Amino acid sequence: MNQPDLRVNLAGIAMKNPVTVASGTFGYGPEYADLIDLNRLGAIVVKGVSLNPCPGNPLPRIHETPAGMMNAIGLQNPGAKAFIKTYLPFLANYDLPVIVNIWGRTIEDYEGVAELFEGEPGVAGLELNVSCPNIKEGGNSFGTHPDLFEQVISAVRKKTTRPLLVKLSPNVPDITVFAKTAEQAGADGLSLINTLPAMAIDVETRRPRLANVVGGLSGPAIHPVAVKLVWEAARAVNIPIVGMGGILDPEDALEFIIAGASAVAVGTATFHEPTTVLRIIEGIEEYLLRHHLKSIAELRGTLKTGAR
Amino acid sequence: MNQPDLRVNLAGIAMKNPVTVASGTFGYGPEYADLIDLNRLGAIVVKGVSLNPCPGNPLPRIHETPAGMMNAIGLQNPGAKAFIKTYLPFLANYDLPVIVNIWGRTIEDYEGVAELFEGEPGVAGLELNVSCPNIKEGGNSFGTHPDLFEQVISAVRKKTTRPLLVKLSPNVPDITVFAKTAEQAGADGLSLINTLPAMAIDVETRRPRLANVVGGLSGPAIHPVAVKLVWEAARAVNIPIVGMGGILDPEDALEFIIAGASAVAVGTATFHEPTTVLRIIEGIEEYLLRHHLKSIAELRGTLKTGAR
Amino acid sequence: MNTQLEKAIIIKNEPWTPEYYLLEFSAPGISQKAAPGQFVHVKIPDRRDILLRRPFSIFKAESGTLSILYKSVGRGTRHMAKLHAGQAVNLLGPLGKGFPIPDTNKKTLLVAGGYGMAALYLTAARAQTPGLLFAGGAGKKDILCAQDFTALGWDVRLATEDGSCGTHGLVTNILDAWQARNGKSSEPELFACGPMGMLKAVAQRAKEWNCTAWISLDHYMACGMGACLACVQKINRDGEERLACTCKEGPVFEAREIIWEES
Amino acid sequence: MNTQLEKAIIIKNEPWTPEYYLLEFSAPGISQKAAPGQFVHVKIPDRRDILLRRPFSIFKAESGTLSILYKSVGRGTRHMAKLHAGQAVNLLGPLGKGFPIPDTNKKTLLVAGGYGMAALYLTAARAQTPGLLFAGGAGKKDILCAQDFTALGWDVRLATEDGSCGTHGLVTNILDAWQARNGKSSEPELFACGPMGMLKAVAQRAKEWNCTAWISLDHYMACGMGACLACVQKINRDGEERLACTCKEGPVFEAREIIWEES
Ligand SMILES: Cc1cc2nc3c(=O)[nH]c(=O)nc-3n(C[C@H](O)[C@H](O)[C@H](O)COP(=O)(O)OP(=O)(O)OC[C@H]3O[C@@H](n4cnc5c(N)ncnc54)[C@H](O)[C@@H]3O)c2cc1C
Ligand SMILES: Cc1cc2nc3c(=O)[nH]c(=O)nc-3n(C[C@H](O)[C@H](O)[C@H](O)COP(=O)(O)OP(=O)(O)OC[C@H]3O[C@@H](n4cnc5c(N)ncnc54)[C@H](O)[C@@H]3O)c2cc1C
Ligand SMILES: Cc1cc2nc3c(=O)[nH]c(=O)nc-3n(C[C@H](O)[C@H](O)[C@H](O)COP(=O)(O)O)c2cc1C
Ligand SMILES: Cc1cc2nc3c(=O)[nH]c(=O)nc-3n(C[C@H](O)[C@H](O)[C@H](O)COP(=O)(O)O)c2cc1C
Ligand code: FES
Ligand code: FES
Repeated sequence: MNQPDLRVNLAGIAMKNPVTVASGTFGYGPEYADLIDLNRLGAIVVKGVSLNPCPGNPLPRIHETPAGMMNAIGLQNPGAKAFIKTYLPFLANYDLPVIVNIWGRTIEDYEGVAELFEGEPGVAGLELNVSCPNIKEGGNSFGTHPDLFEQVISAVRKKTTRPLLVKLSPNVPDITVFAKTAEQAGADGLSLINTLPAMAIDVETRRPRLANVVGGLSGPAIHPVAVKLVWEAARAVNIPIVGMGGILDPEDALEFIIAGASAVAVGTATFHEPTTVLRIIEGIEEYLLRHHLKSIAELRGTLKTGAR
Repeated sequence: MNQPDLRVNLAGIAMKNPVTVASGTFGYGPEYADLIDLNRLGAIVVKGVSLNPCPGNPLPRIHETPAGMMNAIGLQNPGAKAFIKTYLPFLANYDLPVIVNIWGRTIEDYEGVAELFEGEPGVAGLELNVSCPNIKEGGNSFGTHPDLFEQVISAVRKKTTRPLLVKLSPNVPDITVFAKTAEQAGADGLSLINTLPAMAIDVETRRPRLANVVGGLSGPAIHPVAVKLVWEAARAVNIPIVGMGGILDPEDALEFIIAGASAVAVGTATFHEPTTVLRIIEGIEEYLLRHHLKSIAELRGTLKTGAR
Repeated sequence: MNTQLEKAIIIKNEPWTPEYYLLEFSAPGISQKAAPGQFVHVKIPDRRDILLRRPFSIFKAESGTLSILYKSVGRGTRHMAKLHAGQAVNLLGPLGKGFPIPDTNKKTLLVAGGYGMAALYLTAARAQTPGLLFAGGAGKKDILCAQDFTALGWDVRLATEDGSCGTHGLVTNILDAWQARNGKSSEPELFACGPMGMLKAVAQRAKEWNCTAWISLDHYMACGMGACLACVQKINRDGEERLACTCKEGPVFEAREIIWEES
Repeated sequence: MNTQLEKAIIIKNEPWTPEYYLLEFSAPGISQKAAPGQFVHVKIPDRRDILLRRPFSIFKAESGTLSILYKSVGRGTRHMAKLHAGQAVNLLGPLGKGFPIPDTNKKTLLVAGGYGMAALYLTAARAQTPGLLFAGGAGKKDILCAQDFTALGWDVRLATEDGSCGTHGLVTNILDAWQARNGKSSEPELFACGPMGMLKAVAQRAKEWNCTAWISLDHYMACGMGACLACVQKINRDGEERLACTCKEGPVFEAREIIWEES
């Protein structure tokens, strides 16, 4: 039988398959390059980059939870210029669309970093991480306040011609409000979900497990939450969606696609098993073959919710 | 050494220890009474009761997830009158405060069920489940819309003299807004968290795992989310809090207490191991002894967040 | 009620057919109380990510030993297949209302598919007089324990869809054939456990033949104790339509009571 | 880089001291490449709720066999203690930059606490000339493998806080004593692995004695590959202050480079 067509055009980013990696879990490219052939990925989403270097949070930065983990890395990164100098040339060696996850603490920060990447041919698209507090607006998160959310997307949209994905925060009562706002503000696609706000305490010392007190929960524990949000968002907008949150097995990725995602990203599972992303690609292909589907597009958004 | 004092006065409800059960996971009392001595519980919170009987959702109603489960029971219950007739006399045989979890689809529903329990001496308190859509207001959930939320609490407050706990939905960007609103509207205490909205798909059939499509995620998977919300709520209000969500081990319960909860409720873990609630009580006592704490009050809200 | 929690020790856990495993426990408490058609709720040991217990019909229960026949189908049963003798497993049971004692004035007909043969074994073992077992499946591999019934002196009739064993066809075909030949001479009482399609077909027969059929239902369960309402079945009992917990009032219901969902 | 994923087969998993276990694998790939002070990142088998791998220093590595000494302290290591010979365990390694080859112009002094003795063994085994091992702990049970060093011809000096073995006191006391007596005659080179307090004390000595100390740090890790930034340590290298991944640029750093956090 013919191999199914795994290709996806994600908001203008040509992916050879629908599988990428979640920002912050795969570094900037070189980290896993000796274990995993990067040419096999549909795309790479690099760790969040900001205009200026950022030292991140004090240690401990991670804590394991049942079927999940919490992190409060604090978006440590070398800054956009160092990223461009150190990592873009490395990534240029691969046949691999590079999606740069960007963030800031003010709208100007976001604009600045988006602008910097305009001149970089090695960048296929931008992913806007809006789960940061706006330090000018009293620390309200860009990702959970509709006004700030709209403003930051509109601002960045004016500064970039690249495909622009907006990464949604799961921490809202109605994801469709944010999905639609992003679409209207000019987003070319959505990524979801980011981590769930969480906390853990060492009861012996009565101290938080993370130096930052609060962190983001990821991993299989949150997968059912992510599937629900992807399904709701996919029905609310006409732009493509990258589904992520807790993918460990191919079935987890397929759930996102059936719920309406065009692509998926593997995050925390890479720490468990670095080859997960490859196993997901293979598993999706095997599934399409077994179900006689000619392309991934034939599977997308085909959830049957009618009477049983 | 002396036994530590485990007693808690929860908004006027005298509990012999800080451990109760989460609504919907322990039935109405008789179900587990042959396996567990109900007299050992700090209180019982019964399955949600509405003014009229409710048939609940079609099957399947549950689905297991990594370190968690989803349910969409649909609040099946025999109605308040049948509950009063069948279960209150049974519960009267025990030295056990009975907290009745109530819900409705309109404000009038809520008022009606609260009023019904006014005449019942066997009821120690009410727990208001606000995670239901208001059918009159276009299906907006009482629990995530501040206005509806305030209205339903104020309305019920007028109808009941009993200690009134309000059970918060986790699905909001800022729990302190709802915690404070509840306090101002007359709540005597808060319960949190309810389940996280979630969804799962059978990729072979491409059907939702639950007939209701969407369900609520519970179990250890959500514990770190719950701890964060309890901690935030506890610092925002002066009324006591019942912490719940994913308790499996005594440490999980202790985290809630250190984060500021006055009591805790064991939910999904009862399905895994029916005696969990007893093991939690014993574990808390053992911890207090080991840490030379004379009472549970000495532990409450003692999280140390200062420099390490 | 005599449900208890018991720390059972595995005596044996081994392949029984190409697809099923026999798991034998030392469980003096539960095995002594077990009645035909009841089940145990098994906590998957060492796997705290697998929160829910798994329900399995009690196959045999005698002199302190309890056994189940299970098929490895998902993450819980796959893990069960790795357990070995000497390990402790926490059981909750016996649970549910099983099959009644067969009416000696009637002809006892057991109808089984899949694990149904295990679920019906104790009914046969404890019946006063042997009856007939009609068992079916897709193929030979689905016939679990015909020899155990034969050893009890029961008349075992088999049917497989691929014809690899017994009559070629559905188990209801051979049941119908029996009825056509013997239905007039003796009133049957049916006891059925198996896939939903088979159960519905048996209930249909009971209606047509105007006889009693006891049907064991298989719904997803969380608590097993009637507390969570995961497993309800709409029934009509004493003229009242209501939802009954399969785990507590079932898994066995009289066919007439069951209000089947359309599907 | 020569890090690989390897399906290692357990040869042996048995108590080594009252608190530590020896876990020996057949792992031809990683064992061949392993250098002193490197570690492996162990996937806990059969426990998908335990997502993160666990880092353990490589104890011995020869002829295809790799071993670690681990203490059962939490849910991962508790599960490891249940593994048995023949089981497969996925290892990621060898990871990190370990200890350099001891400078033969200096006196090689190893300083160990807890699992530090395991982490330092290969340094001793592969050193050109034997040096001294100073090992300490709360009590005798914390002295892991003195005999392995003695067998290599190393001079082993022990100290325990309860005096149950060796000198009564801290390991730094016996180190100081040595230095007071021999510090003038030969320049020491220190290699240390153990609890944070001990490491800081050793770094302090290195500063006072103006000698080189190689310090192996123990931070929580997720990826082990320099990708997640969970494990960073602030260092000053070549005049530049920056955050280095302990898993990749460490776990071993020169004491002078390390910028210790206040605590
Ligand atoms: C009263 C009763 C008696 C049973 N007796 C037997 C028996 O004797 N032998 C046997 O092989 N099987 C029996 N089953 C079915 C058995 O419970 C399931 O095959 C088993 O739970 C599957 O678990 P899993 O983890 O491998 O599958 P998964 O699909 O991973 O399970 C996920 C969840 O779905 C539930 N589930 C999946 N399939 C079923 C099913 N068919 N019925 C109920 N719940 C299910 C599981 O319990 C679990 O909660 C019985 C079921 C019931 C309700
Ligand atoms: C480079 C390195 C080498 C090590 N070598 C050894 C060794 O040879 N022998 C040995 O017994 N131990 C060693 N450790 C410590 C060992 O990794 C931890 O004891 C182990 O991870 C605890 O796992 P757990 O699941 O039992 O504990 P849990 O407390 O349940 O673990 C929860 C999480 O915290 C992490 N964690 C807990 N304690 C530590 C710790 N001390 N250091 C780092 N992470 C921790 C775990 O890895 C896991 O992610 C080493 C640590 C590092 C960083
Ligand atoms: C260690 C770690 C670091 C992360 N860093 C970022 C980041 O820099 N930017 C971002 O948008 N998301 C970041 N995330 C979130 C992930 O990209 C992803 O949205 C989330 O982890 C859910 O997917 P998962 O469950 O598969 O890990 C990070 C997650 C982890 C675990
Ligand atoms: C099967 C099931 C039924 C529930 N029914 C109710 C209910 O009727 N009313 C309510 O307020 N919460 C209900 N809940 C939510 C629980 O009370 C609790 O808030 C939630 O499960 C989190 O706790 P846990 O993780 O310990 O289960 C139900 C939960 C489950 C699993
Ligand atoms: S399984 Fe909980 S009520 Fe039947
Ligand atoms: S553990 Fe991930 S960077 Fe070191």
